[in-house]
Amino acid sequence: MWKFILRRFLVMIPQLFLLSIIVFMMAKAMPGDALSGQEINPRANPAELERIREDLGLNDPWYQQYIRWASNAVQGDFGISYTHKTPVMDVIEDRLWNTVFLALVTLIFTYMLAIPLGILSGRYNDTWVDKTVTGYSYIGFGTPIFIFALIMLFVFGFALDWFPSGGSVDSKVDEGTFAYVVSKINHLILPALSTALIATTSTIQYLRNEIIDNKIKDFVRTARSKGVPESNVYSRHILRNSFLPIAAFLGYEITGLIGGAVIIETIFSYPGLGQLFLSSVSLRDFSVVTAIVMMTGFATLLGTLLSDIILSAVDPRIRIE
Amino acid sequence: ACSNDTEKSSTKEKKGKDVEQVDTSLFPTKTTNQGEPIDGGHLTYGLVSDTPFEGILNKVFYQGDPDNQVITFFDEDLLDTDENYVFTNDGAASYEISDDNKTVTLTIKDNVNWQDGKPVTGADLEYAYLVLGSKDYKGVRYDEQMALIEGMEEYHAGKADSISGIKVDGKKITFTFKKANPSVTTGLWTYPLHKEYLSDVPIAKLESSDKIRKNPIGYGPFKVKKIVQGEAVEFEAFEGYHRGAPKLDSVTLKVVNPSVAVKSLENGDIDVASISADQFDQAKALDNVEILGKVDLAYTYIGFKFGHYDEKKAENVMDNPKFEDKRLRQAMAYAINNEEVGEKMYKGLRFPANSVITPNFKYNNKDVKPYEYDPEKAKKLLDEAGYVDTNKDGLREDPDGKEFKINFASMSGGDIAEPLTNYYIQQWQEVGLDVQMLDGRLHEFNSFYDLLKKDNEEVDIYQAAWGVASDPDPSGLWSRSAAFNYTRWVNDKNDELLAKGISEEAFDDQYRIDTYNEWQELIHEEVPIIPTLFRYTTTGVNKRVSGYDYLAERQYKWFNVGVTEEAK
Amino acid sequence: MTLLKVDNLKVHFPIRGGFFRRVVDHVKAVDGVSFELQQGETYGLVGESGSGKSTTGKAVVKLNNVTSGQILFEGRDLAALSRKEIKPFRKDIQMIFQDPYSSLNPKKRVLDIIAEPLRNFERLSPAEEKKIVQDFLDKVGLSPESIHKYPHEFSGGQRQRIGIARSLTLKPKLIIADEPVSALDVSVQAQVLNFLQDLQQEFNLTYLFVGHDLGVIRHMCDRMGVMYRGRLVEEGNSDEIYDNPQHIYTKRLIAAIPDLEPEVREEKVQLRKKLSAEYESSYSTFFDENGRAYDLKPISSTHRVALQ
Amino acid sequence: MKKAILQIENLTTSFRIQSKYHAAVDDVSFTVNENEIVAVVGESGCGKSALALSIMQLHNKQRTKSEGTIHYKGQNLLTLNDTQMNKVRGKELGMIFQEPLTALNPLMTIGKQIEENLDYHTELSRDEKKNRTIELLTQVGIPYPERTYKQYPHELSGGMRQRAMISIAIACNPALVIADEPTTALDVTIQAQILDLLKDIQSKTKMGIILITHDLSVVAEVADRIVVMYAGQVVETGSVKEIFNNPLHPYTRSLLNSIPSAINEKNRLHVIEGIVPSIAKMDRKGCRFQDRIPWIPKQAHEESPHLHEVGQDHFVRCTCYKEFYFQAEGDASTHDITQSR
Amino acid sequence: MKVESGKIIQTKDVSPSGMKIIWQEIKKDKLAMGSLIILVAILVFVYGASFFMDAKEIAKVDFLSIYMEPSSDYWLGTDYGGRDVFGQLIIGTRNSFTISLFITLFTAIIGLSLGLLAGYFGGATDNVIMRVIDFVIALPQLMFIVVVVTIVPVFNVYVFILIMTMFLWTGKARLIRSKALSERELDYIHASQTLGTPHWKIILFQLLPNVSSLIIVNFILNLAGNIGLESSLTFLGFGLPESTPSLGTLISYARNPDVLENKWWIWVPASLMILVLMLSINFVGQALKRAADARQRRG
Ligand SMILES: Nc1ncnc2c1ncn2[C@@H]1O[C@H](COP(=O)(O)OP(=O)(O)OP(=O)(O)O)[C@@H](O)[C@H]1O
Ligand SMILES: Nc1ncnc2c1ncn2[C@@H]1O[C@H](COP(=O)(O)OP(=O)(O)OP(=O)(O)O)[C@@H](O)[C@H]1O
Ligand SMILES: [Mg+2]
Ligand SMILES: [Mg+2]
Repeated sequence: MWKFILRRFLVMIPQLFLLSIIVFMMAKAMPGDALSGQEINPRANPAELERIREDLGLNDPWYQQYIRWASNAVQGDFGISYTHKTPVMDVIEDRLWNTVFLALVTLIFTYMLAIPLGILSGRYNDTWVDKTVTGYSYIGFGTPIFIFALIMLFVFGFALDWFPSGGSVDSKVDEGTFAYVVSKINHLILPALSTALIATTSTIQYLRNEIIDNKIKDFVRTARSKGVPESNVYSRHILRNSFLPIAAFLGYEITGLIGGAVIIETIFSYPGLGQLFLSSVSLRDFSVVTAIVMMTGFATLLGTLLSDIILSAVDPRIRIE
Repeated sequence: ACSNDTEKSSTKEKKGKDVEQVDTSLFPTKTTNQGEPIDGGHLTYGLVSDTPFEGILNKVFYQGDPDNQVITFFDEDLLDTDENYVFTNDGAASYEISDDNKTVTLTIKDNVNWQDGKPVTGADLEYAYLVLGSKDYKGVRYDEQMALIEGMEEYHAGKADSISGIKVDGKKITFTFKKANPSVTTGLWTYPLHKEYLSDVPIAKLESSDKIRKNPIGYGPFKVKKIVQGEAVEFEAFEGYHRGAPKLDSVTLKVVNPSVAVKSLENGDIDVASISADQFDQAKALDNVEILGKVDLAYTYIGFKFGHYDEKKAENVMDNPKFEDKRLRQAMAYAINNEEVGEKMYKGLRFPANSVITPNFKYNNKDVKPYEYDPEKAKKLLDEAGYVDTNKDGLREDPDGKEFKINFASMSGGDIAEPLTNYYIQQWQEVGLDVQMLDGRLHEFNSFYDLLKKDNEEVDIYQAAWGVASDPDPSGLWSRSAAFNYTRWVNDKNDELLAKGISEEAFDDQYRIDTYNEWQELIHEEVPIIPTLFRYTTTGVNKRVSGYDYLAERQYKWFNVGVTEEAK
Repeated sequence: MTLLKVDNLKVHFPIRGGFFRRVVDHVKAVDGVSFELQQGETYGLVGESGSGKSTTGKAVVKLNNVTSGQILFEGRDLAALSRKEIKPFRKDIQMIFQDPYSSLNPKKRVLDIIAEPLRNFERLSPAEEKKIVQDFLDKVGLSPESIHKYPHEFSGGQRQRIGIARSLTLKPKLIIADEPVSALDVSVQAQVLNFLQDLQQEFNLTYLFVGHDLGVIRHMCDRMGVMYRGRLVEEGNSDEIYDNPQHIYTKRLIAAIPDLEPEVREEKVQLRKKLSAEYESSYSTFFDENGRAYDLKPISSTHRVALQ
Repeated sequence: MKKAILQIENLTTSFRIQSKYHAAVDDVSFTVNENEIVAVVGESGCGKSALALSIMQLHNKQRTKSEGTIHYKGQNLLTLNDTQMNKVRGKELGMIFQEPLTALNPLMTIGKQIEENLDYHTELSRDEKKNRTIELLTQVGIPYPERTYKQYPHELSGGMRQRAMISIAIACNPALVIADEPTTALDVTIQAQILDLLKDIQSKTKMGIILITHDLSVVAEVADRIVVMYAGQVVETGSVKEIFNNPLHPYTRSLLNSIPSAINEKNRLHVIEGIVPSIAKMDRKGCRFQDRIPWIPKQAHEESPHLHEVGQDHFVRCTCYKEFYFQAEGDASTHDITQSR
Repeated sequence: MKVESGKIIQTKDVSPSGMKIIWQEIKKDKLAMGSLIILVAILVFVYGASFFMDAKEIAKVDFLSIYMEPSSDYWLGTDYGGRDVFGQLIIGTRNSFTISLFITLFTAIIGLSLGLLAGYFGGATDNVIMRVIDFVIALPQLMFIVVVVTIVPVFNVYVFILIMTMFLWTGKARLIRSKALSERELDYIHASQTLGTPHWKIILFQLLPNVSSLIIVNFILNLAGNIGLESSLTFLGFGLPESTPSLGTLISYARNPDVLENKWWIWVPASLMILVLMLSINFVGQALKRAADARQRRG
């Protein structure tokens, strides 16, 4: 098991290396740089801008910049953000946690919805319950998330005013207090719920199909032949097997949420990684852009690893030595 | 993330003169609420931005405008400006200019103290210069005017440890310039750094230090109490403020997304927030909010590409003959209807520009009229210039009978950008000019300026905007050597007038006004660019707020602002 | 005449593991098997599941890579030939597969299925091709109209016959039949077995018949080899092996065959019990310390047994 | 007279296919006695599994309909509701399935799957259950029961899995075990072991066994009585000796003749023409086997074939057996083993 | 020598050929049938109408008619540029569908080729292809797309299709690979190998037809999924230029709260169009899926 994990980490190294080169080259290929924004400021002195560029090494060929960057990056130093004037890791840290919390809460909501609905729909397939749930999941499938989120924001954030309409925490509460935690959660609910209500639909469908597939399996018949009551046939046999692929997707799901937070964070002005990424792209804050992409890439790799570990933990047939 | 200096402006002086297009009465600039501010009042300021603020809370270092909006609550410049944006002696310091116009002396008032109780001294301002000129300084605020201070260039080059042209004596500080420049009365850097507080941090580390980012100390009306990084700031009144205790007890600043700013105003979640054109109609309809407006220090224009920038000689070279004929340029100016663009697209928040100096400046030449929409005249000019449709495809060929295609580059951003661009193209096509959008799409900000800066040959004409500084001198954008002169237009007369505008004689205001009037006439006649639109900026203020003045610098004079009732 | 001579054939499959997915071990699926096939005879390979029967068969048609050993077909060593060089031999050696359902491409019509080998080796006009295919269909007892049908339109036995027709088109000399009837119902099984016998006579075919049903093997084969864990433990004429098994494994195998006579069943149960005990006690006389069967030793001119 | 455990009378089980019901088990009656193995034989698709599942009431209720009676200990199983049936299943009736790999839950240890049976039918404590499970594993001949208790199905060989399956079926000492092709997926050696094991267990517990198979030699090995099914119907039934020595129905005779065995060695095997009709397409009038013996004149068949008693406890459907003969075919004529004895 | 009469006996699951099964399955499923009718109607109308429409005319900015409510002149009102929303909806639907079609097509081609190669040959080929897939999957897609969009100088429908294809082929490749992997263990492939058929022929003529039903089903379901694809990018400001109207463009006008709240005619029809298209394609796809899988067939 540990060997397996270690090996996977070793395999990640070349992947990350390749990723970093691609990311770096792409970042450099974007027109303009962090100082371009100053070029429409008539008071800025072009010669001075050139001097700063030279100082920051922005005029060097990309591979020199890359080597410089990479040698620092392996030591955990992703450089200084030009727009934020502070080490990239500091900039990312707060945002990262916000995004991770958002992803986690979204995940919880997603499963809270998907599991009961998927079970109902799979167990009583082709009944009106199933049809309702399936109908919902089809509509979710066809609804662009941002429209839905905007509507949620306007209904619950403004019209009903149940939830805050932006930010990650109320500025009046103090860190470390209970009120702070409550406020954080309060800010998470609306974006998380909006994502979950849409994102859950695929999980529901998946679970439903799994259950329908599993309930005609031979071992279920065996269980029935033992006289296991129907409810236990479900809880002990069908559901456990149906959850397998979903559990295995957990890792991917988390990273998917982190990588895909861009839209929801933009709509809910939620200061997370996605939003930071977008603004860093438009401000050409390369150090931040590369760091975020590298981190999400790494997270994805971790997610796949996590998925594999979870799968091997829940499925005895897949054993990781 | 640009033009920090565009905010300073004034419109008053236009009153007496011809203001037929510029109706400043379109919007009030002050809150109408005359009520007595309540004690312990609290105000929520909406910082309208689609990204969090970066949190570099110092004018020397900050980069994006959101940070600047935060700074103005707790810090300020030493010199105030009048409606003509010229320095006055009403602020935290007074100033004097020597007879030879080369020396400026600032005297900081006695009651001006940092929020930790320490007095603000000349050494603090000197320290700001020492930081700005230092080679460890990575910001962009070291400008040409600073370089005019004696000894500054030496210091900047690392050849000197101090700046010989700056002398400090307690609360007094003197700047000596190598040559007299009228811009000194408008453009001098007067923002001090708390030397005692900050000097133990190396200059290279200042911008990332907690002293700037988390616990900034200013001498403005409010103290920073708490910062939620990027999202919100809690301020409390600074009782020792030099103009007297502020009328509010506390202020919350929080970032609101542009798309929900109006909604938040309506809800009363925030009291003050700027309003963009696309939400103007919605904001106007709110009855708990009044809308203040002013003319912005910026203009939009359509530029023609005349050549390229020669980096080695640091000079613009006019070597592209495509738009040589000024009748062609004039025709293109006549062909577009900016009146309608301002009215319809921008809901009256923009109006045709007559010049490249904004109308809230006294230097704006009111006698110059915008090119009015006149397609017939445009066609006539084109016919005269030889651009006629020889192959009857509905589009004009150039005088040699060859196809004449014009690539139009335009920048993305905001909903209106694309239809506006299309609209211009349509109108040019109506007079027979084959104008196409470059690459078929709008270009994102960075890409766009990359195209301009590198004089991409594909670009024939482009639409852009300049925010203008409080200093009226247009050399930075128009001179033969200016790298920002993206049209690469050079003209001897232009060079001569620009030099006159910052000569010693220009300390005489009327001389300067006359010079710039003449310059504007030149630009109008030559049309190296077509100035298209001036703009209003508007802000929504809850009706419970009193004492808020949206004009110019006073937009940020928060000490005077109060609320007359509790928030709902 | 010896048609096929398999000499000390080994097929090992790598097991990967460890840090860099290196090969840490091998499954010795076939581990030193030697036998000969005479022209026109049917040679059977029996043994329990996983004993390496199919692997041996597949090695002969080059579906598996041979680790070591020789496969001499008419004197040429197939094991040493590359995939390209083997092509001419493809005509001579054909295979019939176990599963009549998966061995026919469900998306192809019968014509295309049977003509596939023809198209690879001969340039024929569509009419000639059709004629040949219909001839063979006739031979295997299917109507000529069948060429336009799809495999799913046939029953299991009919499908198996289509597979056989396909393998016959090139007029092969040797046919490897890997459990050709074990997926079929008894009634259908009979049909296919009869048929294989008929064809053998008509075309003078040689069969390498792989199977685990000893009844079927005995019915079909002249000679047979018993495989156990990748090795042959006994080889000889079918009758010799059935009537006079020498190796303990063979004995157990034969005792396990259910009999159609209910009267003798008690005896058989007892026999099995006895053999099982014998197996435990005499293990070391039949297997070395690694559990590997010894090399074959002749005990008569035709009968060889793996003994110490 | 032996004690009857299960009495099936006129059982008809129909499946709904495109809104119509078609019988897969058609008017089947037979009895299973204590300490007796009744073998149900027939080709694939004859309705053997459908019969087994009807007894266990494991069909999907929405799509199947069962009529007739299945008497077990004085109650008609067909009238029981799910809860009542759950008390019977596992406890009184055990079932062994064909594919031991798919019939075992891949995520549960063998031990847990056996214990589950005890969970619902006994009051044993945790430890007692474990002990009983290990005892069962030992009983079915698993060499390391303690270890196997903790193993998952995929870690066992096919034979071991089938043994585990058997221990599930016999965990509560059921009166009747239904084994649906328990050895088809196994090697001959393992098959023999499993069959011996079943007999062995039976000799101790006196349970009745319904053994479903298509392999007549397996039947000859273990069964006491035979029920030959064709197209959902019982076509012949009788004791093993009777059927093997005096098979009458053309179907039974054909089956016996198609098996390669020591007796008909090297002879041509008999081939039954055609296939079992599918339940939806079947012609339910007349003798269902007549299409497969076309050389027998139509008149030989009954119009609505009944089971005729032809010997002690020996029943044959239809009268066609009287006229039946094997068709001589070409050169090598079929050697009819059924007549040779 | 005849062993048995030539009579062909039909097996129990008599199944007619591909198209027939599909058609029967769709006929049996009212939802799928309805969906198919709606889908065909929409597509015929949209492609037909857009043929007669002047795209230039629709993209023409007209200040006299900004934000007009639906009327007989403008069936679905106008947007802030005074452009006819109905016209944009027609052209937008056409564009969005075409884009989706091509993205699906290209990803299918790439996924199919690589998946078949990896699955058929296994071993080192499989390993290399799988590593590439692993790598592409590990890329944070949305972020990469955003960066790529800012890099490319010319951004139009073709480039957009290309960029999306770059990231979306992996799922298909994996799907095909696993199917091919299991398929190649089947004896008909072995048979072809022993019959001397070259690899490329086996892949093209034996393997491909057998993964085709999977591909078709996946193709249809992806086609549905990809219709909404461009809308979220447009929302983020990285979508197609407005001069190529798409459903995403129309929907993302709702970013402006004024439009969202008060100008439903701009974004609601486009949203509904996406919903209807996605659902109807999806329903047809589900029916195909059942047709492809005998176990699930309703017939
Ligand atoms: N491609 C392969 N990779 C690894 N191991 C293999 C491979 N093919 C076969 N084996 C192993 O080789 C051994 C022999 O397999 P083979 O298929 O020849 O057995 P068999 O005697 O034909 O059994 P069966 O009666 O089940 O068909 C088995 O242990 C099997 O697991
Ligand atoms: N759930 C079902 N729905 C519809 N038809 C069914 C169902 N189960 C079985 N059948 C049909 O009923 C008939 C009898 O099937 P059954 O499974 O009982 O056969 P069997 O004798 O057990 O065959 P095998 O030896 O293949 O297991 C077959 O024609 C089959 O197609
Ligand atoms: Mg095999
Ligand atoms: Mg069955």
